[in-house]
Amino acid sequence: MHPVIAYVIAALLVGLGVYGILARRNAILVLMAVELLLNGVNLVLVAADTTVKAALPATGQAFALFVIVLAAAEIGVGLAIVLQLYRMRRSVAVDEVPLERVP
Amino acid sequence: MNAVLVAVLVIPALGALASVVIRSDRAGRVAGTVAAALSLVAAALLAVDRAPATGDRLSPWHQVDVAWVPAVQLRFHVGVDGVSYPLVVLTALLTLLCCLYSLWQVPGERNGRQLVALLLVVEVGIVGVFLALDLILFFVFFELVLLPMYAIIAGWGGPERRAAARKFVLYTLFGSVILLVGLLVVVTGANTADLVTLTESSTLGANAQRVAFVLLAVGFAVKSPLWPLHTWLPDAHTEAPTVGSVILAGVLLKMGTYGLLRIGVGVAPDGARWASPVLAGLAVAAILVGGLVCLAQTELKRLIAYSSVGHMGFVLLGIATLTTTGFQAALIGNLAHGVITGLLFFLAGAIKDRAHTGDLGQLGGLRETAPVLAGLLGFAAIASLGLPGLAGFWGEAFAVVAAVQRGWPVAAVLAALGGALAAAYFLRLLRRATHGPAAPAVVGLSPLHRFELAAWAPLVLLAIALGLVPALALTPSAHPVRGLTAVTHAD
Amino acid sequence: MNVALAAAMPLAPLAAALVGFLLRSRRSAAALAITATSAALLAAVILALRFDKPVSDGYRAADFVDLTVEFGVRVNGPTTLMALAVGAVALAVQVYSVTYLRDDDRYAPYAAQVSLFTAAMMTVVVASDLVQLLIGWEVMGICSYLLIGHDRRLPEAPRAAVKAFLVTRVGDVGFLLGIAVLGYHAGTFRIDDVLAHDYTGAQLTTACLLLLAGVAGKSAQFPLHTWLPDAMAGPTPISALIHAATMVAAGVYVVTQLFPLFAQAPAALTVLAVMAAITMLLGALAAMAQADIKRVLAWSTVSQLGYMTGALAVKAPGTAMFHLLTHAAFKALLFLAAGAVIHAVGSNLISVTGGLRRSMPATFAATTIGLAALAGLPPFSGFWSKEAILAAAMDEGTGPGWLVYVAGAATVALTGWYATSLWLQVFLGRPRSPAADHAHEPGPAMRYPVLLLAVPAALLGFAGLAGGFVDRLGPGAEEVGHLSAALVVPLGLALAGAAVAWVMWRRGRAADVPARALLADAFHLDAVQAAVVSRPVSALAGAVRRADETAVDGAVLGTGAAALRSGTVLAGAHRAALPRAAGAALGGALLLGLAAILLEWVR
Amino acid sequence: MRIDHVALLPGYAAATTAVLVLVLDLLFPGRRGVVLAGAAVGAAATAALAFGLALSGDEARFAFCGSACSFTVDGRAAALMGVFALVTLGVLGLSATTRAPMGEHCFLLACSMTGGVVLAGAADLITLIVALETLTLPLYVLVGLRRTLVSADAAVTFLVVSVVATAVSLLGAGLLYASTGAVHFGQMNAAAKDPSLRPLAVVGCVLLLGGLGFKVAAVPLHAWAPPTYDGAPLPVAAYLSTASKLGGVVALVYVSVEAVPFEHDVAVAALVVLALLTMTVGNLVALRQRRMVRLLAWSSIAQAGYILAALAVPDGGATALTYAVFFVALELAAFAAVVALRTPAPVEADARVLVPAGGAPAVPAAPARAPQVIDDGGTLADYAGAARGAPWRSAALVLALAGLAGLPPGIAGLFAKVAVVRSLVDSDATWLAVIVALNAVVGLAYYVRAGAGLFAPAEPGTPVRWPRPHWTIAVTTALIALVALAIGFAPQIVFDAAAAR
Repeated sequence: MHPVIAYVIAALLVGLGVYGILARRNAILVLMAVELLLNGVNLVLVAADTTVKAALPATGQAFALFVIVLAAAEIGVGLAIVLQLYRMRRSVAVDEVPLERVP
Repeated sequence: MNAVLVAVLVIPALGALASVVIRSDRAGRVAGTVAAALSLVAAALLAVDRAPATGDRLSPWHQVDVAWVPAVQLRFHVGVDGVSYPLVVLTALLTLLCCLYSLWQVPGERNGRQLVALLLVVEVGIVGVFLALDLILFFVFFELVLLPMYAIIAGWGGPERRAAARKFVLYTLFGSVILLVGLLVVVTGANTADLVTLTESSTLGANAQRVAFVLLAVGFAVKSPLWPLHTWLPDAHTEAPTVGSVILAGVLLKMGTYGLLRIGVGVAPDGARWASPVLAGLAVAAILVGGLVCLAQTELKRLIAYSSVGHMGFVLLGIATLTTTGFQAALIGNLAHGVITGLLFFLAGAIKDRAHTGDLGQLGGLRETAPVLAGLLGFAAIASLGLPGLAGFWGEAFAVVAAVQRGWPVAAVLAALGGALAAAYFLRLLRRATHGPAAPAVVGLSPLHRFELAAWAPLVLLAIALGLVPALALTPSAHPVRGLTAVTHAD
Repeated sequence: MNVALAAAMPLAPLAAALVGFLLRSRRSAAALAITATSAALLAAVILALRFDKPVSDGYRAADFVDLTVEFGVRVNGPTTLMALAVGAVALAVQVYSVTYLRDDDRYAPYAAQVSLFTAAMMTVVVASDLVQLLIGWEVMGICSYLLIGHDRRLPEAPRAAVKAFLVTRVGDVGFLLGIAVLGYHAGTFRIDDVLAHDYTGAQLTTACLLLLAGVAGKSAQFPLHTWLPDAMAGPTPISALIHAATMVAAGVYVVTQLFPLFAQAPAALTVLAVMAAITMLLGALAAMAQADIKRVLAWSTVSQLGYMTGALAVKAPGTAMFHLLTHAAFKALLFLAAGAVIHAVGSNLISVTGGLRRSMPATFAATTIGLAALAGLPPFSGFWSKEAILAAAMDEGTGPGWLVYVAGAATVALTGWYATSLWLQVFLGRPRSPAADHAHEPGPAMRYPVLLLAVPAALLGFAGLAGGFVDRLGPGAEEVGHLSAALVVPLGLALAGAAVAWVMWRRGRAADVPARALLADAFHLDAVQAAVVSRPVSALAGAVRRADETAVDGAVLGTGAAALRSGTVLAGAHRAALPRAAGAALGGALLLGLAAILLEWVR
Repeated sequence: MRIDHVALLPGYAAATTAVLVLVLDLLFPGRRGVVLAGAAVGAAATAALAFGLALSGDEARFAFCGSACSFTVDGRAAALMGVFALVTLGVLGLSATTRAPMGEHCFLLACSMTGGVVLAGAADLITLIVALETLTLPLYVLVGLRRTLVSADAAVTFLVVSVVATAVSLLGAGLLYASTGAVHFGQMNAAAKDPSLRPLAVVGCVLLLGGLGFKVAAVPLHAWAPPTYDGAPLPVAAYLSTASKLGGVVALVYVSVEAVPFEHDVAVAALVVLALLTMTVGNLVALRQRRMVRLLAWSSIAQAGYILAALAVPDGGATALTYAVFFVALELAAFAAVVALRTPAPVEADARVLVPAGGAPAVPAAPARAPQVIDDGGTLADYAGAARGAPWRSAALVLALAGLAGLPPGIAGLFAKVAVVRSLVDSDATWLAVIVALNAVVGLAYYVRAGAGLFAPAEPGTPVRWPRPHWTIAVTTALIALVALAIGFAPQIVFDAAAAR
């Protein structure tokens, strides 16, 4: 399989992620969009191992593993916090979360 | 002797600490005043057993030189010479007088020991500026003055004090940050911050000197203040408490002119020569604008504040001529303005405190109800308009002479006319305030308190002494001034 | 010894002044002032007697590195005479004032101010350095300001005081610049060195013209004469001291001291001649139309000062010095006598006097002598000095010489007229008011100074016959004491003027002069001055103040306001919901990336 | 695989602290003091080890080395570890009265500290990013620990923006790896030879820097900071604005100076843009703030701008770190003073003297401040009368504010400013220096306003003598203020540490 395919798919995933982050109003969906973006990154890392002359072999794959762990942690904590938000607001729409309360 | 040099800085600092820590207000004020007196003694002592002149441009009588922050080339390098000595003594004296005055009266009966403490901190800063022989150290002391002065105005000032203090602190900080950039241009360019080295042998390129001098000049011009960067001054003076105005006009402004002479001209002589015509033009503008505004001014303290703009114009004109005559005139002009304007603000404060108005329209006939006060006001006004025989004369007349010497006849004529304007507005002030029938505002004024007279007498005497014996101020500075012009004409 | 004496003349009154400002009791103040002034006079007398050759000595007072100022004394012939005159008049005034200000609670500062004035004048007389001279010069000005403003009952007094100081101060701008030019080129301000230094013609002309501005201010020469008549608001003794005998003469005196410079600057002398001619005529004409005794005398002073400057203009400084001295004597006499009259009738107006000859014989006699001297009638002092000036002008012969001569001659006639007219109206005829009816001589302290001054006023002219005295007057005194046939012209004119005055008085029309209003207001020069200088300046001041507050300060405040406004706008942009934050973060980062790619492609 | 465990000691200590806190919380349920003390001891030990390491000798120590090392501890890194630990210690000291469950609070803080300690030693991108995440992740929870709408909102804001920024920086890191084939700092700039891949590397570098800009709240990745600081409990806000920001600065320095200097011209362009936006927007918006914590938040954004400006010039890394350390000290002092002024005493019914309408002190009355409203920063107006009611705490706050404004008596701040302007002037970026200077003037405007608020007359009805804070808070505040004052007089230590390699 030619690495370009991988890169193109990665680009698509990243693009999807960006779109999702910008377009979605539901906190859960925003987090999922971030996941998509991160998966795009993972794809880049793994594909890079085949295209670039790495100083250490398979660094990209190792990096990808770390990224997966990070993503998992973020989602875990993230869901907990979204749940908290839901408890308080009875809603998880991010555009109801103000940046500044106008007294 | 070097111990004394440090003591001049340390004693007021300790005094400030003491007057804050001591619980009783009265005791705190007394402690502060004692510290001020001691620091005056120490400052006076600096004149004894001077070191022989080493350099031909800047050779301190005494100096202390300790490394502090090598990373920014900051050394704790302080020293005193003929240029700075009179200013140091004047600072210590005025601070002492203000503390004495505060022993007797604090505006609005607000906490007096804190006021005294702030006065002493300001003294540390100003004296430090005059003593510093390291550019970064100079800047540190320069900044040290800012917040305490803000606090004095904002804490003990008149009705509009907050706005005035705000304007003061922001405007002068603007000046000093520009100054900082200028100083660092010098420091990075010459790779040293030591004033002695820089003055003795300036390794700055011509271009760097021009950039540096412009930045330095702007920075100092705000402090001096030089027209058109002066507008913080009237508000600050009008709202500041009496002691605040006295310190502000008496010595704080001098940091600008001193810095311009000592650092601007000292380390960037080529830049100074390049920029001097512009500086002179602005100085003359300051003289004329100051005079004309005073002529149309109706508020006592504002009038005196604007007169300061005019007087500092004379000082800056003297510096701009880059002649020994001009420098000497600038130095004695600095002192004279400090003494006379200090006295004027004391008197203006006394009048405003009693009559509860500074409006010349409501004052009048003061000599009918308070002859002594009126007489002193007359004396101060006459001294301030540069009457020969009193302190003010030498600085202004010889700034004009220096302008003639430099070959700037127009500047000389305009400056001299500015002197005539000064006479016009001060006589107008006297005619409005002291002559004629007594206005209701000045009826039944409380008599002068002995603390007031004690605070004023030294200034009166100094104004006369400097007028009749100008050598007091001129002799010590003759040697360094000769050196400075040697720098500006070196090529 | 001579140096010490010369130094004592200014220092004694100065000490008295500094102490006197602290005194309260009038008795001690009077004692102090009179003692100090007598000391000064005594020193002057001894100096005049001991004087043999010019001396000069001083110490370096101010070091401006390439310029230095010295304080010292410089004694020569004119100095001794001037010192005598100043000392004598000052003492007379101090004594006279004790009575004249009997019921004035601010006598003590008054006496101190007079002492300070005496010290300042003495400084001018003996100064060895131009800057030192300037000090005395301006201190006199401020004293005159203080003393004119002394009388609190006169509403116009403060205004007159301010005017006097400001007009002279404007002149002093020129004086200072002139000194600066002289000192800068000579490298010193010592008068001897300045006189020794040889300047280029241009430098000298510039310097002398600038100095003339100061001289015109102090000596009330056209166009800076306007302050002198108003200065009569001061107490009469002050008018006698400052505005007749001494301060106004200082300008003339300084020119005589610096005359070697002026002699080489013909342009300056021509200007001086024109000034002099205008001044003497203007003064005399104005004097004719005044209704106030003191204003008559004031204008006559202006005109007489014109004679002195005229003498300088024709290169006869010694003669000018001579007229200065005689004028000092008879004008001081006239003012003090006028003071006695005013004291007696309680008003300055001529119209309320009349027939005082019987009630005030001593004053009458003294005034007669004084007016005769003023009119230049022999044998009184004024005759000799005026005669010498006109002779000198005639000998000069050139344009300026003739100008001075013609103006001088015409003025002699006018002077004769108004002197006679004043004399007749005040002392002869019958009292024109109850006050004049019950007038009586003043007390001895006021009477004796008048009588004492009458002696020099009458006889000083004969001193011109004594060679030693003439030498003292300095160069250009050749004409002094030599009478020639030419004197018939001015004498005739003076008598003619007197005769006309007598005729008009007999017809009871002594007061109505042609174009009275115009003359009384001295050709409206005050109004001109106000329109040309005062009003424009104050208008400009108002404009500058507004500009400074709106434009300069407005710019500062505007900057602050702008910062706050942009802060508000930006803060508003942050009053939004979470997505905007996320979007901004993502968008910002991606934009940076995009920009980076573009940058890369650009290179 | 060579591993120098001495180099890892501080990291071990930090991690152990976390475990210790967990255990203590299990063994002594509900004993807040014990847990807090345990955490503090752990943090102190970490700091001690780190500084011991810093002083132990000037040659660097390495761990996890193959062809290159993933973990390097030189003098600077060790000192930074110490700073992280000390900041954590300080925040722990301020947490005595926090309303969050103490066990979780301390545990999460310890975890975050571990992240910081490791970050300081990171020598490759993976370690760097993982450490940074370890520093950040616990903070989401810390912000949201209180069960209030405000803090939930704050937590979500923080979370969303943070994950986005992380994703961006990971993308950048990925692209960098794809273009250079290396993740170790040393090797990356050695490896970047292939010109055809250069654009990719540049984009990767810029994206990475942008993502990291989030941590220092650089505009436009800043909008999370004010609401998060304001919604978080005060001690957590303090931690966010100090440790977390320091972490961002460290990461930025490592990446822009160590990892990818070959991209410097582009990195400079990006950083200069970020710096200008950040300082200007931060200062201008701060002018309009009415709430103390928001004001501090915006001011800390502006301060980040100065740091970025320093980073933009060659070898500005040391200056940036120096400035960051001075800033951390002063900012922590400011927050400490705010905590000390705002936290209520464990309600003792002490005689509170109230200010009656007249103005003069009068008879005792009921407490005026209700405890539940009190553990946020409040508005500037709430501080009126503090100077009379709590002079020492006010003095500390004034000192900190003055320092942040770069003026004496907070000389530390003055030297920080001097250092930044100096390095800018030194590399002929005088125009940037002037802009920084002018921004400092704008900055003073609001610092003065905040400071002057303390001296405003107290409105009637508030206690003349302010409630005493918990003793640990008082002690901590005093110590922090003293440190902030002291490093002003001996700043050379910081300069040396920042330059030590």
